[in-house]
Amino acid sequence: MRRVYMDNSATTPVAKEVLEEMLPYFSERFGNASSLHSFGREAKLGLDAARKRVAKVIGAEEREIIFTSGGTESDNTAIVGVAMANREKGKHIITTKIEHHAVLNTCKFLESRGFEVTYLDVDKFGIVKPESVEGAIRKDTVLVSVMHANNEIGTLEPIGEVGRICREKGVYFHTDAVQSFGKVGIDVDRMNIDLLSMSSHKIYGPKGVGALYVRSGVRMEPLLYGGSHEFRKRAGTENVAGIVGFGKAAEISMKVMESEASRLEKLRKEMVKGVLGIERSHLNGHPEKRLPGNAHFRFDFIEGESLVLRLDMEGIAASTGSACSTKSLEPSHVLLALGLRHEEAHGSLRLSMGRYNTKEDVERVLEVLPGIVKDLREISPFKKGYRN
Amino acid sequence: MRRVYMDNSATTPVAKEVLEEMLPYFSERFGNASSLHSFGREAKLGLDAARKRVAKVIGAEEREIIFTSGGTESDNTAIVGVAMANREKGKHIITTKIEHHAVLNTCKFLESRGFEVTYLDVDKFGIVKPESVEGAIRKDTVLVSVMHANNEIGTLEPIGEVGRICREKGVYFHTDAVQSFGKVGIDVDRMNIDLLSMSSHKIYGPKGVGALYVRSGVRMEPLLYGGSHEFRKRAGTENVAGIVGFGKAAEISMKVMESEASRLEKLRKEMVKGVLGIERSHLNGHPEKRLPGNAHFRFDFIEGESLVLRLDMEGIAASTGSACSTKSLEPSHVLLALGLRHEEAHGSLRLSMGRYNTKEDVERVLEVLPGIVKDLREISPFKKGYRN
Amino acid sequence: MDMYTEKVMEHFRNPKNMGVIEEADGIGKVGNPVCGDVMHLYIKVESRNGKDFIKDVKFQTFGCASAIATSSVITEIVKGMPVEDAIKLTKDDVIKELGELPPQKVHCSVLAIDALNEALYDYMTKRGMKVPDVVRERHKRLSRSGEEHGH
Amino acid sequence: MDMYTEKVMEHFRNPKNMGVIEEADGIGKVGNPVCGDVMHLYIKVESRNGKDFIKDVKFQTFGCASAIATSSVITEIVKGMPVEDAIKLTKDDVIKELGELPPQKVHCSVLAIDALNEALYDYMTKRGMKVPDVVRERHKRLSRSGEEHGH
Ligand SMILES: Cc1ncc(COP(=O)(O)O)c(C=O)c1O
Ligand SMILES: Cc1ncc(COP(=O)(O)O)c(C=O)c1O
Repeated sequence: MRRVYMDNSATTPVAKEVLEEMLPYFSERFGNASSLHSFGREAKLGLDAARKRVAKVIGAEEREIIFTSGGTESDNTAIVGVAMANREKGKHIITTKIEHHAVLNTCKFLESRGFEVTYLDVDKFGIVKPESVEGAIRKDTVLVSVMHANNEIGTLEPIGEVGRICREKGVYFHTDAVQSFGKVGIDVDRMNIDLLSMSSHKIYGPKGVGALYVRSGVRMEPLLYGGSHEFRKRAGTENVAGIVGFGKAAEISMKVMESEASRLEKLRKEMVKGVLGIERSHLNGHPEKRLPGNAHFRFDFIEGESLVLRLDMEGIAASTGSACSTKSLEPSHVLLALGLRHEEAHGSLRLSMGRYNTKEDVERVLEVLPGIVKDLREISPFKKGYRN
Repeated sequence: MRRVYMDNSATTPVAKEVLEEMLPYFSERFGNASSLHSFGREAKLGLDAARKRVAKVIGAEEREIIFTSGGTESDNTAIVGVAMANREKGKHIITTKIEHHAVLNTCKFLESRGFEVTYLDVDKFGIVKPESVEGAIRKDTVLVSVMHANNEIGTLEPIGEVGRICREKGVYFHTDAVQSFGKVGIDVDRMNIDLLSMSSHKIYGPKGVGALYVRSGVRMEPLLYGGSHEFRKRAGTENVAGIVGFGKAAEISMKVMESEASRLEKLRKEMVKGVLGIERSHLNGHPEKRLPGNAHFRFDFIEGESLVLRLDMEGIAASTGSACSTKSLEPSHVLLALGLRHEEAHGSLRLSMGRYNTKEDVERVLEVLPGIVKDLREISPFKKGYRN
Repeated sequence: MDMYTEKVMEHFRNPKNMGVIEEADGIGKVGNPVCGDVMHLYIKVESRNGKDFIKDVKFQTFGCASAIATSSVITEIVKGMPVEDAIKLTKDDVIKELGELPPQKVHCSVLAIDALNEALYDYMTKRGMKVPDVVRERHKRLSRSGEEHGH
Repeated sequence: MDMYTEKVMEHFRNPKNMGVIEEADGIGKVGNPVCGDVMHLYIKVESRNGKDFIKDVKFQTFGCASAIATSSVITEIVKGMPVEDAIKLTKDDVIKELGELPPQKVHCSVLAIDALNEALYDYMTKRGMKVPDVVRERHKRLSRSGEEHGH
């Protein structure tokens, strides 16, 4: 059966060029980048080149890039690191209700340590109002964390404006750009970003690698203690092969960013048009201000997991929202924050398209999806409306 | 020039069989292990198989293995996680003066958070006395952390006895087994170990992957918050390819453990015999109770970095001690803990042999080392003794 | 390990006995769309030699794969079963039939048992029969809180 | 970026002017084995047309690659140089000659300047010459603490 992968927001395959660039670093240029000898120096060269490539995508300096084990570690490091290093100034943090769990659960952890967190509302498209950030900033606010692109519904947040407000108020601004990095233009200076999280496996690089941008001069504690790696901001023997792959993936993403964005937008529009042809289906998120490849729907009277598994039986890989929450019973916190009712939030489907998706993939989904929705509605007790 | 890699304690090349097993997970079985669809399930299968393999090496249950980004993260998670989760019981931790910085600096961090840490002395071979652990345990002690094998001098610690004491006293016992895992037999039950750190890149697996064994029932907070990965003990999309590689590396290590140990011990003895033929050279660490492949020396009147760089000029990769501290000016804390004077501690050389080293490698080192030592002593103002 | 056993997936792929029995003798409706699962169970009962048998059974379910699979499997288990035996079924019978359910999905098997209970209760009270204690107790618990169904 | 520049490695590989001048006019000994670097600098001075020149210079060094390289390079810089110019040298002259030094190794260049200073001080006081302020100050600082040499 022809398989169609439409879950590029969960993760992506490693690009051929990326893997090729990584390969020599496993068994030949395998040295520890901290070692003095030639094996170590070869590894260090790979590390430095990758740092340059990643920095370039967001307009940063090389020494402002810290490599981590992924987006989750980057988020944790930024939030815990800044909160703890600046707790003399205050213990208040501002974020939104639609952040990834790597941000939300880290904030919850800080609440258990005496911090106070404001979770800002979003509108029905999932957009946070910059004025609400402004209104929430207090004297004791040490950090604002607003994501760039939401991982479920794809909505793009006005981080440039949020950044400007934070700079004016003298508060550090972190953005989780795991979903947007390499897909949407970012300039840390123009957008007044102090800390920014990235992850390699969302842009056709290997899993287990990420980076955190930390503007020079930002006060931050490390999360991992040990040797003096990564400018003393993140200890641990560097994952050289992985980092080299991430660097290459970042470079490619930047090169194809514009052409891919317009190509994926076209595919998405086709997908949205086709899916909304199914009765009682709805698009979640903003119709325009969203990641190019993200299409997120809900279907009345049926439940998302069934939908995903039925699509899987047809060889189509999709998701209900974020991969991390697939095994939880809770409906998505993001959909609830949009104002959807629980029963509506249960019927969601995310089709996230990426570099290797084609028009044929979209057509294939549109060919099988209506029948599956119909089938599941057949089994459903709610053919005409929710009632018990 | 023929290159000889003798820095296997710093890191190792990825074994051919390991890389082969990893390859399909980059671009084919690339799914997010948390995803419901077939791509996700394929990844999950790889993850589960690796967990089984790693667990087997130390006699653990699968659910007691948490994959991390490396030894440093494992050490940090164990120490911070247990300390924070049990701080109602007490705020005292016991460790030794010769731990890796991933343990020592994490303990220092906890000191800044109100914990009290006892750093135990070691004897001149680097061995900690079990009685000193027993004597240091107090009512408010929540954790004892004693490494299994020292990364610089290779000394093996009596962790079985330490474990027994901790179990009797009802105190959690963590051991940093990054250097011994897969090289020396470990049984977490027999040795009464509650937490144990491992790292893939020390056993011919990829960098950026490690694991932490956490005995069922041990109270520990996570270090990374986010999705509900790794039994809710470590968030972040799993590095499936890396973990699969680590699993394979663990399996191979177990299979060849005994034969490699005796082969490396032979090489080491040859090396030690040859090197001690150089006048005013000394072996550091215990003559017998040490990692099979670790040979660690010091040479009067010369400095370690010069030695390493001169060996590098001859194509021989070695180190002064731990890779992480190569760029620091401080003499090794381990050597000082043995009772060596600063000037003695500066003249150290670690030759750590591994799976790919041969008799010829040892011979090559013994061919060039005496001349280099002689040369450096020529330049040294201390030809006859230290004086200023 | 896959999340679901092959048996669960089989029932999910090809659910048995789905639909409505228009003139049902008993109907059981449990679950809540807010929680993501709702199950409706319809039974038709027949008496033979003074013994009640479940002659026919159908379901409608809104929910995840395991909710659908447990619905399907409970209909297969009870079809043709004496009512007195059906009363004694527990979630473990459902799980055993499916091989295994992931821990966070065990509540689906409870839901299926609850739906059966409600259909039996409905049938018995409509007929003016004496309702056995176990069925009555379960019914009381379920009607106390429409939202609680075991998780 | 490699830790050391090619120039540093060149001097490390083939250090110039190593050894002892038996009948030196000035000897400078700085550093401390406890800290891992010790430098001994020997100079031979010659007067020509009323001007003092460093005619010959040799070193002995215990230390890392950059300590050895800076020792070698300082001997190259000062060999044949008028004493009045040698006095004015700073660590930046050493670093410039080597291209660059890693931040944690900059102290080695200070060490080399210190050794030169001490050799010049030794030479001047032995000859009963007036010691310029800059040399005297540096000497004072160095003799106050044998262990401090810039890091
Ligand atoms: C918005 C967002 N933040 C953080 C993460 C976590 O990144 P990682 O999976 O690399 O830990 C993800 C993806 O999982 C994400 O989509
Ligand atoms: C004893 C010991 N502990 C911890 C570590 C840290 O492990 P990693 O490099 O995987 O972070 C190392 C090696 O660097 C080590 O030798």
